Amino acid sequence: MKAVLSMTLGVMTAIGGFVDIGNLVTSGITGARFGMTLAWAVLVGTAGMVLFAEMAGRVTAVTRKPIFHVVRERLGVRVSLVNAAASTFLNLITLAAEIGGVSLVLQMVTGISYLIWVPLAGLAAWLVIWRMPFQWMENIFGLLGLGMIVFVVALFRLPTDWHALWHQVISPAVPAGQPAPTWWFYAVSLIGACIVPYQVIFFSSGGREEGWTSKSITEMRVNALIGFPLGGLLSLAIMAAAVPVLQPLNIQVSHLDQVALPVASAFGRAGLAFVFVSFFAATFAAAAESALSSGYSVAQYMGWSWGKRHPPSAAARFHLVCLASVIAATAFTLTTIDPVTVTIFAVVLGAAAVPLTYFPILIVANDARVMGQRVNRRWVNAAGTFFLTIMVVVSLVSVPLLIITKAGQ
Amino acid sequence: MTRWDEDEFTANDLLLDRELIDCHGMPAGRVDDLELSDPEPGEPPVLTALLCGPTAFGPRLGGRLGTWWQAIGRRLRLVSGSYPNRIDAGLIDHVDRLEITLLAAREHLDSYRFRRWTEEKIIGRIPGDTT
Amino acid sequence: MCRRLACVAVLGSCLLLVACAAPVFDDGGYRHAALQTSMAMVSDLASGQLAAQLGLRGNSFPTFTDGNVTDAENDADSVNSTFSSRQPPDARSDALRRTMLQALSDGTSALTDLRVAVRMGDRTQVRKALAEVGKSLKTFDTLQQGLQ
Amino acid sequence: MRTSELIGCQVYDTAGQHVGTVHDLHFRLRPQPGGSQACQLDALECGGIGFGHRLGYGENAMRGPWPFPQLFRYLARRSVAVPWTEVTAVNRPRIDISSRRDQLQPARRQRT
Repeated sequence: MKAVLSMTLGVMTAIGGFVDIGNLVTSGITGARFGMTLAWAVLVGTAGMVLFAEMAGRVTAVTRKPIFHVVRERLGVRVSLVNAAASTFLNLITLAAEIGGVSLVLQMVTGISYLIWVPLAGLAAWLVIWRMPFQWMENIFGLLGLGMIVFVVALFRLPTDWHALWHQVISPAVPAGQPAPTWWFYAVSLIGACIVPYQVIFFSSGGREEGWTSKSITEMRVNALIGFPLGGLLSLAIMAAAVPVLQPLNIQVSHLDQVALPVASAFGRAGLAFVFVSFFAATFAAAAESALSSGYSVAQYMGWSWGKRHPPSAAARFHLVCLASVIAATAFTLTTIDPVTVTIFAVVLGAAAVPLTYFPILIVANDARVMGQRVNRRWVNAAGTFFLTIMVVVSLVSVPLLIITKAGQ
Repeated sequence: MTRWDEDEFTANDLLLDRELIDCHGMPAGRVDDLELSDPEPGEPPVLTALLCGPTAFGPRLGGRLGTWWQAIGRRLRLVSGSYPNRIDAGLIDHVDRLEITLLAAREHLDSYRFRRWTEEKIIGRIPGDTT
Repeated sequence: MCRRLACVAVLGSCLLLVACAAPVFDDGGYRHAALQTSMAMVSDLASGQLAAQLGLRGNSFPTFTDGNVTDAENDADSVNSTFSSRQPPDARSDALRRTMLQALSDGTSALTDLRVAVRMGDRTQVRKALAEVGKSLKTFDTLQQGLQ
Repeated sequence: MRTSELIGCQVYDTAGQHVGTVHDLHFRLRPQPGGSQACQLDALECGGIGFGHRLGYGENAMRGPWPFPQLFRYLARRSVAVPWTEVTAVNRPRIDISSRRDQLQPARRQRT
């Protein structure tokens, strides 16, 4: 019974943990502008995330070595240094976007300008890292993040034309009057919003924190195979909810509170309360997780002791890196750069950088000397290589698309 | 007495960039370079110590970044001299494909200085760090 | 290896900067800018309208309605200023410029009235401002059809 | 002497022909009189792309995702192991050896 309980808790945490500011913004924008024609990108991104997270989780469970051990040991000195620097830079931008997201949610709730909330959000995120036990942090915010189910329920209350939505999902095409590069740009941003590097770093390092062994592989797989797809479903629900409400009125989403309008028109204040709580939980958990991930990446790369399972004084430099990244991200957000734009840059650059951490994991998962009989099966390798080619193509086109469409205009 | 998992191996497989774990199971850095004995005519060089720290990592990077990394490392060292932190080969307990475990605690290793400095000067000052 | 990476990054960022600030030159560009502006105004007006209507129906919190309407107003102001700072390339576009500026000022003032009414919580004022917003929305719809 | 002084050197054979760049060192355990084992430098691995070996594609313990084993084995086909006894002079960035290029053994015996 206890196993089932912890399993469901793990799944729900994975659902809540999957959705972050990147999913909220990109799903809202694409739903209002392109309808469901970009649903395929969320499916590709979620499938990729499940595959990548399962492989990384399995490597961590068997070898007790999360991602950046593998990066440092397998990629040689120069390549691994470039990899670690790029990933840390990306974690910082994502952290800034998440802190901006938390502040936007608080602005939505209280009406006070988000700039006031940014330092408080940064401080609160750091306090969670500094003292809140790992399990609490994951479970509390993961469960609160489930409030986003209100979007799924709202779909039944809103005048949704299910047939038209289904038709758009099945036969995706660039909607008339929309520029093709922008359509492809948002496809890349949706894939990037699903496969966020810090989420995989956190998933595998979190596994090490919880002391995963080969026996916990089944539980890890359940989390990844059920939790993340349901998280992807939530993103699709946010996208779909925008179609009946925002698209007919030609509203283009450029602020986080516009994403919540469909629920307001479906359920009014009660619905909005759910949205506020779940948006806050999702973005706040993501802020704490991305701050932790920048600490994880640097500490694992340099071989310092890391993690919340040790008292802070035993993992001094890890906490120093987390503190420094929170301060840097908060300062960056305080430059009043629009958090929504920062989020779009973070997810697109994130999509471009996925192969950096995915390639070494795919290789190590095939090393029998280290993985024993837990090496990749043939079909997992086939799916893994197919996904690697997709992500390499995505990273090649993402920066040019970013420039051509001026970040999605 | 060092226990090796394999009797024939290469530096990149088992030694270089591997994580060092001290006798209490705590991470103690990574092997950035290896120190070998000077070769005599009949005697091939033998591994005498593991080296870690920026002054060992710098030369392996090579190029301007490497020398710049090494210079930072030299300046950071409180003790003068630029020889990297040295862990004698005798201290190695067990070597396998996952990590290198040591016989000594990490407090007694050369590479402890930067960690103790952060511990005392920064993290130690923040309340709630001891439990 | 690192040097090549560095100059690729620098090149990329220069491209990025240039692409953002490309000015509008020919007449087609001006009409395209006018179309983009009217689409943006339609979006801001509709967003403010929807938020205010939800507020009237009690489907939203005062701060939430205020936040949405204020965002819409700020966006409309920035759209207005970017468009009016554009130099029309020839006389024919000047006529387009005058109609656009007239519509833009009506739209932004309608949204400002709406924001003032919403913050005061005066339902009749909100309904009056909503009517204004609706009118402005129609003019921009027709403008958009004309420019399509 | 440190590995950073060896790795990255250019190896030239007796005829002055370029054999390759050193990208790895082979070690072998040699029992010592005191009962302990010394980790003795056995050979320099040079030539060919070291990245494949670094990833773990040296021996064929890696069935690996389809294109990579074949790709890295092809890239590393010309890597050779220079026994340390053949090395005559080490002055970075050049190492001279006393045997000829074609006499050298391939770097990795395919151990299962």
